[in-house]
Amino acid sequence: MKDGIFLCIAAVTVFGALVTAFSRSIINAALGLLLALVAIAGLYIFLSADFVAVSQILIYVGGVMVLLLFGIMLTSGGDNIFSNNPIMGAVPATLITTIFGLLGIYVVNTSGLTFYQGAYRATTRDIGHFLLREYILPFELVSVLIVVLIVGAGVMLRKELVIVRQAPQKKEGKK
Amino acid sequence: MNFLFFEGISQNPNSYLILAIIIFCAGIFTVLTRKNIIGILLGIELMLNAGALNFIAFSFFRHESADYSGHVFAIFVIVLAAAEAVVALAILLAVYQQRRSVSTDDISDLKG
Amino acid sequence: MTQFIYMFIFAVIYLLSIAVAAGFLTVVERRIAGRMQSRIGPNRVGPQGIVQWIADAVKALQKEDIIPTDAHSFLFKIAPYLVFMGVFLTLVPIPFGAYTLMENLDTGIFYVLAMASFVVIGVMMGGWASNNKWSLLGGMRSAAQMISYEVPAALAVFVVVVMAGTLNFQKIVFSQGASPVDWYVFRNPFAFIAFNIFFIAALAEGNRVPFDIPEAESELVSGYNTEYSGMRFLFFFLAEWGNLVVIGALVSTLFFGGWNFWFEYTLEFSVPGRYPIRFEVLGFLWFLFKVSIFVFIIIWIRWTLPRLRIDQLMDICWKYMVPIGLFASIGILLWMYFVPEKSLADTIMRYSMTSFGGLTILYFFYRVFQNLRVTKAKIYANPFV
Amino acid sequence: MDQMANYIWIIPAAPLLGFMINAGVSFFYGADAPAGLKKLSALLSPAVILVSFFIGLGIFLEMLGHGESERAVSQNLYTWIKAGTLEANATLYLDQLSIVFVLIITGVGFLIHLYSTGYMDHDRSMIRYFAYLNLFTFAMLILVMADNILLLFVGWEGVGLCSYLLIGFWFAVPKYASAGMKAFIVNRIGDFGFIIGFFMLFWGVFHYSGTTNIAFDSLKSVVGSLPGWYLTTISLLFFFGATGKSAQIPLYVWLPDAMAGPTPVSALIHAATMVTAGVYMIARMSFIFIATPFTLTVISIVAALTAFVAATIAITQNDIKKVLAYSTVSQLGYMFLAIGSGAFTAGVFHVMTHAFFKALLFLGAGSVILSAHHEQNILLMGGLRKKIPVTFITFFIGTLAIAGIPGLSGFFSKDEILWKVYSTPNEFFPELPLFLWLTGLITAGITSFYMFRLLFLTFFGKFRGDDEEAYEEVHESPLTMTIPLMILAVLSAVSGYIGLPESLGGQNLIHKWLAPVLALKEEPVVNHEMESHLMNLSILVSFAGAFMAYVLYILKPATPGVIAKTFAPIYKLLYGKYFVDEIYEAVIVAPLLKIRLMLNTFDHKIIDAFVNLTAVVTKAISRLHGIFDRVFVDGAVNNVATFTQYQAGIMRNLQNGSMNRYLYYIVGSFIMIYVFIRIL
Repeated sequence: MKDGIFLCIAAVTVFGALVTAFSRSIINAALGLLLALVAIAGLYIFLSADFVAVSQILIYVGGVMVLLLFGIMLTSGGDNIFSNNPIMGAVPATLITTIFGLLGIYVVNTSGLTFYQGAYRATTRDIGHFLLREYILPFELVSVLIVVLIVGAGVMLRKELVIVRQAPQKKEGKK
Repeated sequence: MNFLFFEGISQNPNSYLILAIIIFCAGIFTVLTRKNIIGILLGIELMLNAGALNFIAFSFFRHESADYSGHVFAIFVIVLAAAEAVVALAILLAVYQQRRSVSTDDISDLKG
Repeated sequence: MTQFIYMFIFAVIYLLSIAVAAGFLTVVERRIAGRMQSRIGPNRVGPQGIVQWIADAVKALQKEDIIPTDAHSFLFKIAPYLVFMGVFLTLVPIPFGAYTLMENLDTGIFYVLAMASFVVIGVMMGGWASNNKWSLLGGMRSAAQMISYEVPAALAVFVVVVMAGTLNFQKIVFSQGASPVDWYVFRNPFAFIAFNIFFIAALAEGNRVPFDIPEAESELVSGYNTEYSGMRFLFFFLAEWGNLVVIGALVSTLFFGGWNFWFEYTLEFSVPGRYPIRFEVLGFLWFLFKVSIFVFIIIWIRWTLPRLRIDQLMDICWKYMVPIGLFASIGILLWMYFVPEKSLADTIMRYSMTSFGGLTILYFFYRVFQNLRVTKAKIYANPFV
Repeated sequence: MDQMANYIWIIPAAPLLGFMINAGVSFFYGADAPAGLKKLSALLSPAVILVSFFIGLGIFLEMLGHGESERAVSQNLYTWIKAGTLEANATLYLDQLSIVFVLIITGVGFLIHLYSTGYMDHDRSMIRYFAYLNLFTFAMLILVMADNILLLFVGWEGVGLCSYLLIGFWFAVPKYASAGMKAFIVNRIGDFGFIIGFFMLFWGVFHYSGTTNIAFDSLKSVVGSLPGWYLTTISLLFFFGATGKSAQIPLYVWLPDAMAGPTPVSALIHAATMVTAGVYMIARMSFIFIATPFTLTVISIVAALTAFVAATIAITQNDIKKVLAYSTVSQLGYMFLAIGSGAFTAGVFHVMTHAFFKALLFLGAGSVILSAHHEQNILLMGGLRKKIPVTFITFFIGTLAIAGIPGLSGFFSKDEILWKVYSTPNEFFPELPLFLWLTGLITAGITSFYMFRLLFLTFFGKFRGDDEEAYEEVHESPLTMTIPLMILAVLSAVSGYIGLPESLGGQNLIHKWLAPVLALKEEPVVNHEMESHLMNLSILVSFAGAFMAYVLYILKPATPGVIAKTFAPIYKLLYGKYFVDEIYEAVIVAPLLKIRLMLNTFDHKIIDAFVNLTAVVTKAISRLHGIFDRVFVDGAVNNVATFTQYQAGIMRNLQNGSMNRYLYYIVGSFIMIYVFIRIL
């Protein structure tokens, strides 16, 4: 049963990832990504990481995906939204991706790491302790980063800073 | 080939690692083939998630007792991914306001 | 395997009850609206029109399922389910009694906040997929509004989490007591501020008046659900009124003691068999009572206050509620540090705030009856007309 | 140390302060200063001089209380120049010689400042005038108080500058302005000798004794190690400098022209103080001059000639100030006569008495000029004694003093000089003292004659002006002008008694006061009987001169014209001032101008040709360079650029601006790194 559910979720993940990779429509790609992200959150639950799973949904679905959808909607005019995500150079990309995948599988097979049987554990409290004890410095740095981010994003999108450049006129043939 | 290392697929670390590789490869393919910058961003998100999945998997399988460093790293990855998405989209919108395009072909002024 | 079957059965029961509750609430709201506007409201179908909602549902199911031309059909179809899913999933960890809950999640309230984001996606998708500029605007506004108001809501929740020391709903309920003195809302001023912020933010997140900008009829026809009809519209509908229940349940659980009813419960009662079934029933009813009070208040607000403008909405969020929320979350830390529980200051503060709250309610009723006396108006308090 | 000696610095500082304030006001307001500021300036400028005078007087009184060798005081202000081992300090130094000059400068200076407040009352640029006057006082004080020869030179040049500024004070009149320039240029000629002199002195002192200290005290002790010929050269050059400043032959020509300035300036600068700077300088460096008998002989001859020539010119002059100017030159000749005989004390004594009576005469002349509405020709005056009695009396006393009438100061100092000249033997020409004495005696007679001529023509007889109205309007000067006259008259009358010669039973106080600091020749000859005889002779000569003047200008006023006609060539020679200016014009100036033209031609023809040739050659060379540049250097540079561009063309493919390409690079290199690390 568990394996079955796992396989379903894994299949959904792979399906979402493949949609992201191969869809010609940017909005479908984004939806594929959304599917993959939610499914990965499900995988996290298999790995006893419910807090991370919830974080994943909160941040990716509630934040990043909304932002990406905003971005798509703001930058895609009219009808071409379904076909403005062209795929080019598929052959070399496939080649490189295949090489990378084979390499990864090779590494997984030859890693020689020892693994233990994992078990479900309540994690929230312990993650809090880790964050505020061992990883307090990166934690604070992330907060600084986010402040910088807020300010930076705000400054970047201020109207008066944006210089609207005239679209280059197509030159008529010289007579 | 020790693909099925432990009993049960859901309890086998390699299944998670292989899944992560697949997601990562999908991400690489997306990144390499897209001309739309948002498409590239989507690929990057996929790759980051593959990495986070690896972190969680190793945290689950590599320790006899509880150790949540992997979780913490996964959270950092998620947060940084969000940050990166925000900055990237801000830049993207600024570029779009200037050039009315988000294709990498049109944003190639920086030539050697 | 049996575990999953049980889970499935529970899920179906939840789904049905939320549908029934939401449908029933539509009738209730229309009745209340009628009373407030000096009219009767639906009263034909069934006694006092109480099964009106069934008639509506049947009508909606029979309608033609229209998908506009040039709409992105897949997204158009999936959007209402996403919205409904977002609302329905939030019910999973909310405890209606000591046992009456789906899953006692360790990440409880955090999970609820996360699931709410599906609503955002769904609303956006629906608005965008309709290929209608009003819908698109509604969806955009809705997304912006919901994401913005998640911040003060999270800050208010932070206050409660700090006081309880856990994210788990059951533990939050246990750490409060049955009597109003033990409720978090009357524990200290910061929690009271947090309650207000959370309530307002929840209204905004649920797109309720005065924050129903995304579906403002006079501006956007009907917002993101303009193009929807029939069954799909019903899902948006269900989600909206289910959201009322969720808001009421969250507020009751977080700030008003949840299902704790007169008795001092401890964690030991949570062991199966140690807990009498009558307590469970009484607690459930008590919880429902609290929820219906808040639902009534929300409906009341809807028919009382005018709608805000979009810029006012954002101003309220970012210029007032977020700073106040930050103030409250820092203040609660200091309070927890300097005023230990059961200390004299803590006790005095609890009792004084509780009595202040009670006196406020009493004063409200006094003013109501005073006004009635002065204006010599008749009160039609009988709901069964 | 004494109390007052700490305040030496105030003596020059006070006039400097006055100068700064006046100059600031003048600079700010120009010629349009408000009347209040003018009054303030007229109050301030004499006051600062008075301060200096009182400080000097205090120091003098303190000096009196000390022994002969302990009277010198000095104050080091700061190190002025420090170059290698040479060190020139700005040190103020006061000894018996300096204090006499300080008192003359500040005392007479104060009176003249006071007089100026009346004399310049109506001038627009009065504040500027006082600024110059204060600056002059400052420079003069620096000159006499200098501790070393360099600082002395600062004062020396400073007074020259002020003299120039004041002669040309009314610079709007071209004649006056050119007179100022003439004074300056002639002085520069003298200064040239002076500069070479003290460069040689430095070098010589350093070369022969190794000393680099240039203070006078130090020089005095090392001068003996210099060879005689070298020292003689130096002293001749110094004397040449002194002839410029003190108006001796051949450089006296500027002094009569200097009368273009305001009359008080003539009194202060060109009679009382600045022109005696040469005397002071030689007296200060008497230790050099006393060691060079040849120079002393030259000085004697030049001085005697100057005295005689100037006196003869003065006979025929009609301008009241010109007469006094030539008289000044003549009297300066007397002073140098004394120096030439090694009688420095007598020279300084005459400086002092001359300062009093010549200042008196000039101021009196100024008073007359002012009274007579700026008329300076004595032939157009006459009979003024009734109109301006105070001026007349004081002028009369001054005339008596300069003429050598017994009992007045001029008599004593002049007779002292004549006796010293007579009694001092000369090493080169044994008869020279006698001739010098005779010249001096005759000059004394002439002096008496022309001074009384001036007096009679001005104050006696009838008014010879154009109309009676002008005569009626003649009036006495204000008190600010007459009080200085009266004070100076008293001083002219009595100051001689501090140098009362021993032959008359006096103490000769001034000699005793100065002797310790001045190098003197061997012990003076004491022969009171001979001295008395000579004195009687000189009295006789003076009275003779005065009588002749009385006869010619009071009794028979027509006679001078007859005499002039009879001896017309001589008269013309004298009236034309021996045509010295014309000779200078012909001998020096005209050749100089011709040389200038020649040099100009030389410049245009020869030097320019050289320059042009150089240019042509340079052009040709640069052509060659250009070809080399274009072919080889540019070729190399261009080849480097082409090569770089070629390489860049290959490398730029790495950066073609396409994001996808970059991503390929990233992933590809990642794979390669991984392969290298994990597999290889």
